[in-house]
Amino acid sequence: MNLKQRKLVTIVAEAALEQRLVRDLTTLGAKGYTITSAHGAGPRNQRNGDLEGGNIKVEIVVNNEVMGKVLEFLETNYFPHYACSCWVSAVEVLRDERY
Amino acid sequence: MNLKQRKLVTIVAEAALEQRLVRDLTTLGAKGYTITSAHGAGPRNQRNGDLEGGNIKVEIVVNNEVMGKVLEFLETNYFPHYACSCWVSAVEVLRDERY
Amino acid sequence: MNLKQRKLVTIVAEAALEQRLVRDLTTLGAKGYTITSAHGAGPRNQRNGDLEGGNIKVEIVVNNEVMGKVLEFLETNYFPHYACSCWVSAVEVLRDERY
Amino acid sequence: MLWEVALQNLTSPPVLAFALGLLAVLIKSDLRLPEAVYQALSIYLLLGIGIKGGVALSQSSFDEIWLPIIGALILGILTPLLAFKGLGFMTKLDAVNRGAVAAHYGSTSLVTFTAALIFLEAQKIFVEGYVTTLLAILEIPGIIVGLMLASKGLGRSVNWGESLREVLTARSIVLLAGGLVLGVVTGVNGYERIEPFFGTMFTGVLTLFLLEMGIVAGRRIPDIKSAGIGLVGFSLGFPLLAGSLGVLTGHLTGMGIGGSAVLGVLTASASYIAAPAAVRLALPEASPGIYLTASLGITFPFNLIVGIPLLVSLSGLLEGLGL
Amino acid sequence: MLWEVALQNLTSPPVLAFALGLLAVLIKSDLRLPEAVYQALSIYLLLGIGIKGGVALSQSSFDEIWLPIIGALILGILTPLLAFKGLGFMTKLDAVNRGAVAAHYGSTSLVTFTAALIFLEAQKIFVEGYVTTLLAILEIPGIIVGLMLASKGLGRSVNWGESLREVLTARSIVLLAGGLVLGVVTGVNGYERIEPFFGTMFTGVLTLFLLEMGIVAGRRIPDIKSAGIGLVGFSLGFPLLAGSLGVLTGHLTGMGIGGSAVLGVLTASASYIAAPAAVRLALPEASPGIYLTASLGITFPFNLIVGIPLLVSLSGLLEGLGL
Amino acid sequence: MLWEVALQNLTSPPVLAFALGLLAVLIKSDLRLPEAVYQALSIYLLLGIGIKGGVALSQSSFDEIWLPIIGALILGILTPLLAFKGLGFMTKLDAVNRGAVAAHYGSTSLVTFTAALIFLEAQKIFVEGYVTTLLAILEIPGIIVGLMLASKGLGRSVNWGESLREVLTARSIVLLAGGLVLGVVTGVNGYERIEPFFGTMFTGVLTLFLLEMGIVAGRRIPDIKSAGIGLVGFSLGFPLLAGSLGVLTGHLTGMGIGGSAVLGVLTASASYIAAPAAVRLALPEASPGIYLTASLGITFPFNLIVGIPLLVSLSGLLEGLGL
Ligand SMILES: Nc1ncnc2c1ncn2[C@@H]1O[C@H](COP(=O)(O)O)[C@@H](O)[C@H]1O
Ligand SMILES: Nc1ncnc2c1ncn2[C@@H]1O[C@H](COP(=O)(O)O)[C@@H](O)[C@H]1O
Ligand SMILES: Nc1ncnc2c1ncn2[C@@H]1O[C@H](COP(=O)(O)O)[C@@H](O)[C@H]1O
Ligand code: NA
Ligand code: NA
Ligand code: NA
Repeated sequence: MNLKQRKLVTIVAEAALEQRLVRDLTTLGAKGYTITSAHGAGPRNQRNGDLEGGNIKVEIVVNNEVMGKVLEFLETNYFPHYACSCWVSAVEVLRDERY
Repeated sequence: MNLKQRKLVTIVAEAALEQRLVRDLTTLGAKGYTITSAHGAGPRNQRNGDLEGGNIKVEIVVNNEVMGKVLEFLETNYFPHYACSCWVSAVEVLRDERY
Repeated sequence: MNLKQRKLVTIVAEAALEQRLVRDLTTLGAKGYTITSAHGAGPRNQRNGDLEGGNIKVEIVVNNEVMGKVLEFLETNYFPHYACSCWVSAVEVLRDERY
Repeated sequence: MLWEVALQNLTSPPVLAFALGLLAVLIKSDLRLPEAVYQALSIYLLLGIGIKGGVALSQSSFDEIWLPIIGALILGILTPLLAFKGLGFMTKLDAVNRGAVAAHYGSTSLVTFTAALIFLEAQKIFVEGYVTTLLAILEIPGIIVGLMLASKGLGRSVNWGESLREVLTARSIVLLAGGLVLGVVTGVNGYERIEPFFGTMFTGVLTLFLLEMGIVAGRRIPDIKSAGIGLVGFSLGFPLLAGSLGVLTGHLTGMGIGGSAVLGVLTASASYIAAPAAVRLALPEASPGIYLTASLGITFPFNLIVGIPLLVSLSGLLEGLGL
Repeated sequence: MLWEVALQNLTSPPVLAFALGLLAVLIKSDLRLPEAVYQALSIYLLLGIGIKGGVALSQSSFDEIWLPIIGALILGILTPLLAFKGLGFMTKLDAVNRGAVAAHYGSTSLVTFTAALIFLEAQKIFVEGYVTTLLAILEIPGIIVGLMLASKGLGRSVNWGESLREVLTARSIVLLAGGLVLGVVTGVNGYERIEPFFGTMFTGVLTLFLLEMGIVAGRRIPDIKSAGIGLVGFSLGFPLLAGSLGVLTGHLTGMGIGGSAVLGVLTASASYIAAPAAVRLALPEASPGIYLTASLGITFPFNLIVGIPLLVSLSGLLEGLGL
Repeated sequence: MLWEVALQNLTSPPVLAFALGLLAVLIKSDLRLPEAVYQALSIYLLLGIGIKGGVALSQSSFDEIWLPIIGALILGILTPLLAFKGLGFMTKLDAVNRGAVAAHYGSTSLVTFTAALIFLEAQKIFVEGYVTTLLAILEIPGIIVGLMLASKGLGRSVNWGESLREVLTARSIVLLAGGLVLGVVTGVNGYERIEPFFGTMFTGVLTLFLLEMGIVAGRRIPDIKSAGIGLVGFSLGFPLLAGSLGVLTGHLTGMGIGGSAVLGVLTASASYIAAPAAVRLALPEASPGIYLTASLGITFPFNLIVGIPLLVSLSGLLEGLGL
């Protein structure tokens, strides 16, 4: 089997941000994304979510370059203002041209 | 603590495939699976999902052998026809006899 | 970019345990958690879930020490009695003071 | 006559929807109500039943209800004790599992109760409004007695405070008891405004709910085989025994045909919402494969189809005897 | 007169809600019904339509329905064959995709059917109760014929057993057929209790559902451009052709203005619930971008707005001709 | 008399359900409506209110509504300005947070509005049908004014085009405005068919919704302590001030007791659906812990229980004064 290395970036954020986040991630080079509804709490925990649909968990499988851009972008545009968590892990994929 | 190495295979596919996918994965040797509802987009993005429940995200923790079989099976039977993403990561478990 | 190593602990358990599990994880030192609704099956598969909301998937990003405590705690208090799966993977985070 | 009555029950939309759900499982259809909708329907049913009971209660005098309430309390303690004993005779289950099952039969099933009300209404038999109060009263003691019986078989000590808190603050109890108080406070006038939603729609919503219950019960069928003949016998026989006791108690405490029949059905029915949740949390050592199969897989459909018409007939009979 | 009728259709709440849904997509609003609610509404609609049809069927005599049933069966086989041929003329699609589209037009659209019923009711035109039976009958054969036509273009053999099982146990079929049986068994008396829920609420719930359908259809609009002029022409022309055939069949098999018009609408309408699910599973090689765009993106709104009033008028005309 | 009226409000099912929700949080119950159901209920309420308003509007003449509309527009701009100033006096909040709060009080609360309608209906006080138009008109300007006030305190420039688009295409606005248009177009005749769903069911559905609102508001209670006495004072005092202004405006623009009272309630109420969503996106620097606690945790229950009966009484008083 011919598995290739990629990064899985997981972003948990307020559901109201969905449209924006998807637009931004796509612009930054993510070729796809998967979203699930979630709820939770964190150290900041100053949220609006109760009324507007809790959190979303966005997962993107990307290469290192896009990962770098995404993290940088989040650091500037999301982390300071929004309830937002993010972590990265190493994954392997077949069909690497898709990711 | 006695942690053992396993693989986490994540499959995102059209929700209509749930019954089939579960059956196939079980047959191939997965001892369990966890499913969450999801939606998303990808490079193929030629989907039916709007009407029939979006995507599902299926996660299975398996050993290397089962992982190999699952990936091969997906490559033959799912990737060519269905909106379907898949990635693999390394995980550790207690109670390895369960996975 | 300044990425730090953390552990992502994923716990799949009966939905009825949500309140308890969140309380326990927080007590053990998790600074945050993310929960999604899930369903599934496993080798034990002796569940109540049909009527009371299926499973939940709880994800916590923690340091090694908290991970150790959480796994130990699960081993004593959850694994023997409840339908409950758990796996751990390595992740990287920015803003490590949050996790 | 009894046959006619039973047939009318069998061909009512809720019972037929239950059968449709069973069938859907048998033919391996992927039909399922979404989890969120199932939750919403139970909230609707619990709150609605509670409110209607409260409104009826606000119309009742203390004189007529104190005896039935005491009767219900006694039944709530007696039923799980009887079930625990009965299981000792009929099955080889250990004390923990016997206690768990007893908790279920000591508590009640909202849907069975509702089906009985609809059945009696179709028969044009009057039912005392305060029966919902009895439902609420019977909901909890049985669970606690069952847990206590089970705890004797445990090798560990039980955190009773925590368990009690969990039982008393469970969704179903809050909705039922809260609805009761809401109904009492708002009274007939306030209820009028929400009657179209909580009253007129009720049977229709219940039909949808029973479709899902049929699916859930259907998934339990494979477990019945492994349950053992003793447990199956218990799940069929105990409802009739306990139910008769309930009907008798109803008549002895001054209730009419309808009210006594409902008290019988309440006693006969086994919980599958409040009790499983409580037992699962407080008594994880007990096997859901046992208590859910008995209460939901066997007793629930049995009562829906056989138990209700039988207990109504018995109630008529006892009334005829001048009780 | 036709214009008046069309206007009344256009300004009915369900059609307006559909337009609102389209608009919401156009202005890029994030409005969407949650998935679980969409599922619940379709379950409600399918079961409700089934039950009502069953109740009406229980009032019909075999004499009046056997001819229309045979007519429907013939239409169910003929329509996909015609569609397959027509697509061969009008588009460059391969056999697999033509078969897939044919499966959709061979089957029917529940919501279009319902909109027609509501339209006719508003026009105070009598509709034979057993038309829902015809809906149920027309649901499946067209899909199977379509799949068979497509399979000729496949390089692989098809697992017919599995595919048939999936078609027959699909949620929508179980609910529709199950509802029919439930309605027949429970009859007018049983239905009375659930009429407020499944009957009185119906148009309101449909309005909400069509809001979502508008959103879903709206998201298909970009695909229409890439569909090609041939497919667009087919999606607009075929419903009128097949619909006229359906109206004619209705009159020839002895149905009145209303029933014939409904049969016409059924034939004209293309499935977007049962057929896509079946085709997706049995025929993954076919492109949803083609069959869903045609059936849901073009034919569905076209029928809702133009097809229904036109076919009703045609039915009136044919009746006038003494057919 | 005022007391009697207040009591009737307090014992109405929706208000009691709100209290039950609060209580459920206090006793740490896990009761919660599923997210999807909460969404569905708000869609139902928004669309239903919109449609009913539209139908009523289609019955109104331009002569009677142009003055109230201008009055509402003025209130929509004035209220957030007043709130911004008032917060400057009473709290130590920075301009960003003051602007955010002002946006909430400048906009309106659908549920408070609805509760007022139900209250007035129970009092048999006539309400002009076009008040829903006023609701829709008051929904947006206040948010924009609030955002503009806040932007002066920001260290960055604001993307106004994007923000405006987000405000105007938000779910709640699309449903409310879309519903209004739908109602106007379909008129009394079309509405008749969906009245059982959107009309008769309304109070019942609202009761369920307020149960959830009680839970959500209850979870805000801990935040009230940290809000500071100034903010609490504002959240209690401002609704009365702004509400009185609204009632006065109503009478001055020619509305009756009912309509003026509703305009007062609209002005008194603070948004917790449209405004938070908009503010969160356009003004992430503002703290939801401040604006949601004020609008949802304090002002909402205050209006529900105290504000509505008070403003209705005031309106009666002003009418008595010949205004
Ligand atoms: N340590 C963590 N592990 C998993 N999820 C987290 C963690 N911290 C925060 N989250 C998620 O991120 C969301 C935002 O966190 P916060 O910005 O701290 O409110 C929370 O609601 C959680 O869902
Ligand atoms: N790069 C990606 N990262 C995360 N999820 C993806 C990615 N690409 C595709 N997906 C998911 O896989 C599904 C199928 O992709 P596709 O076959 O390209 O339509 C999409 O709907 C997404 O949910
Ligand atoms: N190998 C596995 N991979 C993924 N999820 C699993 C696995 N085994 C069990 N699970 C999840 O854990 C839950 C509890 O498992 P069990 O205790 O075996 O009933 C199941 O319902 C699944 O959701
Ligand atoms: Na009982
Ligand atoms: Na057709
Ligand atoms: Na206001």
